[in-house]
Amino acid sequence: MFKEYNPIKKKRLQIIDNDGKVINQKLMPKLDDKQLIKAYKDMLFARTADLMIVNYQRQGRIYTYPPNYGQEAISGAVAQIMRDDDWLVPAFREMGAYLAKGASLKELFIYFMGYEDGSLFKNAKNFLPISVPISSQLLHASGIGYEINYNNKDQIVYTFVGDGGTSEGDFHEALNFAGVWKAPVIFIVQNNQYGISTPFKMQTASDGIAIKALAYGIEGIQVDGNDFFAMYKAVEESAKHASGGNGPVLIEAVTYRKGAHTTSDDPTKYRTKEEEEKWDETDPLKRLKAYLIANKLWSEKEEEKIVPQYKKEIDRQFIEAENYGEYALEDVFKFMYTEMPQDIKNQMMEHEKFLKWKEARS
Amino acid sequence: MFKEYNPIKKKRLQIIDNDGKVINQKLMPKLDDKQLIKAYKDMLFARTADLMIVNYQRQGRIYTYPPNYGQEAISGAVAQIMRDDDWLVPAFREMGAYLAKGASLKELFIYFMGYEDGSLFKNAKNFLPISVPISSQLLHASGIGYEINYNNKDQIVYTFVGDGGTSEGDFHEALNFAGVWKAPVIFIVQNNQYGISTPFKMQTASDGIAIKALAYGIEGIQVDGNDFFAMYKAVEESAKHASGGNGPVLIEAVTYRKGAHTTSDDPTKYRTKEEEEKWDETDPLKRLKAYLIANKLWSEKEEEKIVPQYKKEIDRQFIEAENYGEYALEDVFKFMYTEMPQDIKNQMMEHEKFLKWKEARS
Amino acid sequence: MNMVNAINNALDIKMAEDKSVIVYGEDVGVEGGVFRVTEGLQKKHGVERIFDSPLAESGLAGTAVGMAAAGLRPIIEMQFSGFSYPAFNQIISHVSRMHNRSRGKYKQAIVIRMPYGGGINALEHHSESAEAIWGHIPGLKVVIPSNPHDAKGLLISSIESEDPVIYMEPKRIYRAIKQEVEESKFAVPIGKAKVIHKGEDITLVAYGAMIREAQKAAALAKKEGISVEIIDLRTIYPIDRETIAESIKKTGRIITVTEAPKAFGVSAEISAIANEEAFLFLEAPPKRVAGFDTIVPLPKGEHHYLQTAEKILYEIIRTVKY
Amino acid sequence: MNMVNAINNALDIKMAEDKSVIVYGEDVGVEGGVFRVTEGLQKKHGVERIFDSPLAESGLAGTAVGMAAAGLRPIIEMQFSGFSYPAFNQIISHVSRMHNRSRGKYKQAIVIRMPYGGGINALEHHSESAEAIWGHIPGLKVVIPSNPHDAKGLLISSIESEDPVIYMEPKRIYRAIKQEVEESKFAVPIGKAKVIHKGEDITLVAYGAMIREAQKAAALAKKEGISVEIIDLRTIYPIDRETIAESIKKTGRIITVTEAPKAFGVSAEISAIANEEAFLFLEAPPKRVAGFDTIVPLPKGEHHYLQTAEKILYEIIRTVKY
Ligand SMILES: Cc1ncc(C[n+]2csc(CCOP(=O)(O)OP(=O)(O)O)c2C)c(N)n1
Ligand SMILES: Cc1ncc(C[n+]2csc(CCOP(=O)(O)OP(=O)(O)O)c2C)c(N)n1
Ligand SMILES: [Mg+2]
Ligand SMILES: [Mg+2]
Repeated sequence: MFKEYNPIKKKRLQIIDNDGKVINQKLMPKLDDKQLIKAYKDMLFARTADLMIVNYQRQGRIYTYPPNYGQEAISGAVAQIMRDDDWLVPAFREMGAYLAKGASLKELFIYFMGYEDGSLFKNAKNFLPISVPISSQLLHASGIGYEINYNNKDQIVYTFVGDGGTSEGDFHEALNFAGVWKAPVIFIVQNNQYGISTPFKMQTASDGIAIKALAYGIEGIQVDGNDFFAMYKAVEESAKHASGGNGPVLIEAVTYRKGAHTTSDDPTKYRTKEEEEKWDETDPLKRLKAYLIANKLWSEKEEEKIVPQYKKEIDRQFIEAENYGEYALEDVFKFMYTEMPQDIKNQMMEHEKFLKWKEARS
Repeated sequence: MFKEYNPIKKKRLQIIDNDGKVINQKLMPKLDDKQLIKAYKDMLFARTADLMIVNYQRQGRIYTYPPNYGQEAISGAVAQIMRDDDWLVPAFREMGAYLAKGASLKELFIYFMGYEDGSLFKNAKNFLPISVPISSQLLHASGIGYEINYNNKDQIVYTFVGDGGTSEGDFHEALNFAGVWKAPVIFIVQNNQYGISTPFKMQTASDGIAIKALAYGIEGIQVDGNDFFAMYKAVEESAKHASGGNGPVLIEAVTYRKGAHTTSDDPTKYRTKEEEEKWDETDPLKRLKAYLIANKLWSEKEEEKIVPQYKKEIDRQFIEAENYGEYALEDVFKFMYTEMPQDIKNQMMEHEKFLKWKEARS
Repeated sequence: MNMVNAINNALDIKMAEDKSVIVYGEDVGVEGGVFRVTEGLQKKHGVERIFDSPLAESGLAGTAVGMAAAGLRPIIEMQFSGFSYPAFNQIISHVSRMHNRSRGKYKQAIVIRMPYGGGINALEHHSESAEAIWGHIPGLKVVIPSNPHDAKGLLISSIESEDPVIYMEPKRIYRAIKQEVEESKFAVPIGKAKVIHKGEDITLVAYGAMIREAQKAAALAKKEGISVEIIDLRTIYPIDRETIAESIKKTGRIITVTEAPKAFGVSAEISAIANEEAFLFLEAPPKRVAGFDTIVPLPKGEHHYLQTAEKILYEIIRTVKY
Repeated sequence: MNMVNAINNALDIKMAEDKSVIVYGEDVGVEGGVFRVTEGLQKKHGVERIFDSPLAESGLAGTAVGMAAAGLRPIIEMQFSGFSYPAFNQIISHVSRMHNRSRGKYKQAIVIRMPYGGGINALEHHSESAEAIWGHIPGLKVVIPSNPHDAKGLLISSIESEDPVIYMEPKRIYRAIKQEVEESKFAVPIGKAKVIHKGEDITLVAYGAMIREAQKAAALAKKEGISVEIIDLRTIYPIDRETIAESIKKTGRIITVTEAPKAFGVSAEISAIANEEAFLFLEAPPKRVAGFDTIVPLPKGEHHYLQTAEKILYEIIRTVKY
């Protein structure tokens, strides 16, 4: 498949069309009904949560949040393939993958409510915290890939970055190191057409992102990122490739950020309604749903029944997070080092003295 | 030509063979006899100087120096094409280009003897100082390229980097910015097979460096960097391309560092005699000389006559540099800012007080 | 004008006046920057002169080095100071050095703007205060305004400086303070601190968003019968030793307030200056009211970290009683 | 052993003992590093465990973050401290933060080795001393040995540290000092300074290559009848306030010697500590014998810049006479 879709051929892997019809039967991944329904439900759950979080944010109940709206098929595909032991090295816009890794919504809420504790992900194995400095996480993935080879482990690293992120030097260094080390890393670029307000054409003069794989002697493939089946196929093949000791893969998932960059952003400033509407036709949930309905695996009724259940569950976890409680002074200091140096202990104690003084005064 | 040598075709531009015979008449650049002789003399002068500097260094008369030995055709070609107004943004291993730009050997000696003054290059227009942090200079070239476009100037930027340097993030960012900006920059990678002791295959898994151009949507070409004619042709076409508003070009000049990395390096630690001998056959001066002799443009006799003259001239400049004189205390401070802040003035004055005290004591 | 308006206004004036001034950075063009500081400027001055760059901070700084060498006066924006670090090598190796390296041949009339500091309930890396690091790098000037007037005047000076300036913007007070600010051009000199509140008993040195806290602390202290002098540092480097020294000679006591980590920070430098310039006048140890030597906590923990008027008051009282 | 041997020996011991220890960097493999510090180790421990990396410092530090999260103990080499800056973002944003960010889930048992400092007649960027910058970054430990024994013991401690350590090697004295050093494993604790010379009249705090100068200065001072106490700081962060304070309480006078720029540097921190811990004992202003706030000159001008025993003596005399 990597040969067929070698980026110099300028082909994009697509399996279903905008109406959910299969247009590439040959590459259609083999998924049974249960798997398909699960995948759709995962995506639906992620979207439901995502839209609710934006609302919570408007209500002032949570801080800045980067919506995933419109990009769910990418994480949705990874979610079906990624194993417990595999690593997930996130950027910040792939919630579906976090949930698949074992993170709870509650933890994510706690994180976006402003507690480091929300990065603990108690039940998630091999899942690094959200990484804010763009592209920097990709090198962590390459390093983990080295460790996997070094210890002959059967693991893969999944890592994410945006189209904007491909401009950073760390993108280059990460893919280059992984290439030289034949590290089992799948680099997934969510090309959602914008880095905040900056359109893709101002990020790079190259023809898409998949082609950048050639600079590192690794496989690359451009995929319709709003086509669940295409994403599934690409991730599945990439995982085989990487597991087989053949080194990293760069997947360009072409998608669209239907929402704002974050809850502090206003996309009407820099893009048109027409553009948004054009992309709406490619919506990943819409397409997978159409496929499922056509194949009698899903119905509007089922959806109407399940969404309120999701909402309830999401709200329950949100309220639990809201009751997470005080941020203890000690939590500022406790994890700076494995053992607190005396100096830091003293700073904490001095601050406690001040707090006592303050209390006594009031 | 860029189409014909598109890096995905894995072709290397070559015009003469190791014996100086033309093997690619079609692309043979049009140079008249005078030009050809000048080019060879430039390269011969550079090599003569280079070998002498290594000797000076052994005599303890100059500090660390990075020899150009074996790579002279690359700078030699640029030297014939680069115009007065063009910019040269150097790394540190392209002496022939510096001299062409108007730098004097004396200045270079002063620099390598340990004076910043050696970077002043009084008669060289648009020539940045040598840049030590690998790859960082490439971004300066892209920025200058923006300025050229911004002010509608008829200029080109020539910039150099090594094969090792292509691994740095700044390489990526520089080519990407230049691509987006359609900046008239010629990025010349001297792929001399090593970054200090690190062989090229450990730098990147890609098939050569020219192919990396595809990641930036710019033209790239792999050239036999020890073939003066091929280098000339590549630079000539690149200059046309860049001047024409078509954006940057990446030239991979395949060459070999015949000498040590610097005078502090010992290449026998990490490469074999056989390898060195194999590459000796491709020596750029040898090949151009064979061509010239075959075409009756040069003779051993002329060479025997001229080399001693060169040596004398080089030595004269070297001795002048050796007499450059004291490094005044003020020179440490004077150029930190356009005007010296009071604090820095005070530090200088305090130090002068100490020096007086010291003198009084002794 | 608030500080956002003032900065926008200074950029506008200099762009109108000097074609060599250009502005670029992530999202500064169409959008006008994530804090809207450059809003409207692209419409007015054109996309060649103010534009979005690829997402790459080293690229921003590195290309500015080249532009400045070629005679432009680039103003680049780091979206947050916490994201300026990929540019660190370009700044320390070239922005600060090209002039010295080329013995004055190539100027680096570059302004690097960056919002900094905490208190806005932001994600990780969005609340940093790394001014001491920039201050420690020879060849840079480092400027931090505390109010709209100074923001404008200092930015004008920074753009007109032939040497590179790190211009740090206390984003917490971007819109918090409104002042009458002259619409026409004026400059506030780099390198001069300002006594913004006269007092007798103790000196507070602060800058940026901490000025507000210092002022509140001074008001609280007044109620306790303590007369506080406040110095707005305005420039981190070259630091104004004279103004600091003079004040200590009067008050005998000094506290530096900064939201940056304490160790090896700005407050240490001021303690050292106090010793060097006014040792015999010191009646109590120079005090550092600074951030902990920890990472700025995420929003729910940030109140522990931020310096408050009360914390300053506490240290004022302790220092005066010493 | 000289310092190069001592470092090599420490690496060798830990590599033999612990398979999770791996070493990589530019030219550290076949060549054994440009200073031959890792010479012979690849032959002994194999190319999987010690190898050349691509020429990319951010890549070095960034991959180490991942390796350490996955349980390895990477030791990376920055060829010169002046080339560590491309890695700055990875170090300040991740190496120093991953442990805190993940609430202790992911350790960062990383050692970043880097030769630093002047005095070797090198090209630009090869003579930097930026320890104050690392010291200012919460989450890092910063270590600088001054002799082979400490180099070995501190490196053992650094490799065994569960937290990241910036291990700076004063390259000027790589081969200048020979000592008997135990072949077997021993540790010198991080965070403990050492009084290496007892004295009564004045305290010199120094580290790295400046210890030699301090010792010479102490000898010169002795001839003038001044008894000097020398503290080898050994750790920049967490800094040993107690040892410094105790010494000042005895001598009443303190000078810090560092080759780094003065402003916002290590010597400022020590002045601040002197104030905070021993104000009432100070008989003269804490003094900074530091580099100028300039770029380290190229070799022909470096003698102006480097701190010498005589310069220290000069300041000792001035401080004692104060
Ligand atoms: C190093 C760095 N620079 C700048 C930022 C600010 N920032 C946050 S998200 C973003 C745009 C990212 O665009 P892209 O990579 O396309 O990802 P997307 O947000 O579209 O998913 C920017 C500039 C940052 N987080 N890190
Ligand atoms: C950022 C940076 N890292 C490391 C070095 C040390 N160093 C100097 S030259 C060199 C190798 C350069 O190799 P290459 O780019 O192939 O150029 P060449 O020396 O072969 O011409 C290295 C690692 C440096 N100067 N700058
Ligand atoms: Mg994007
Ligand atoms: Mg090379």
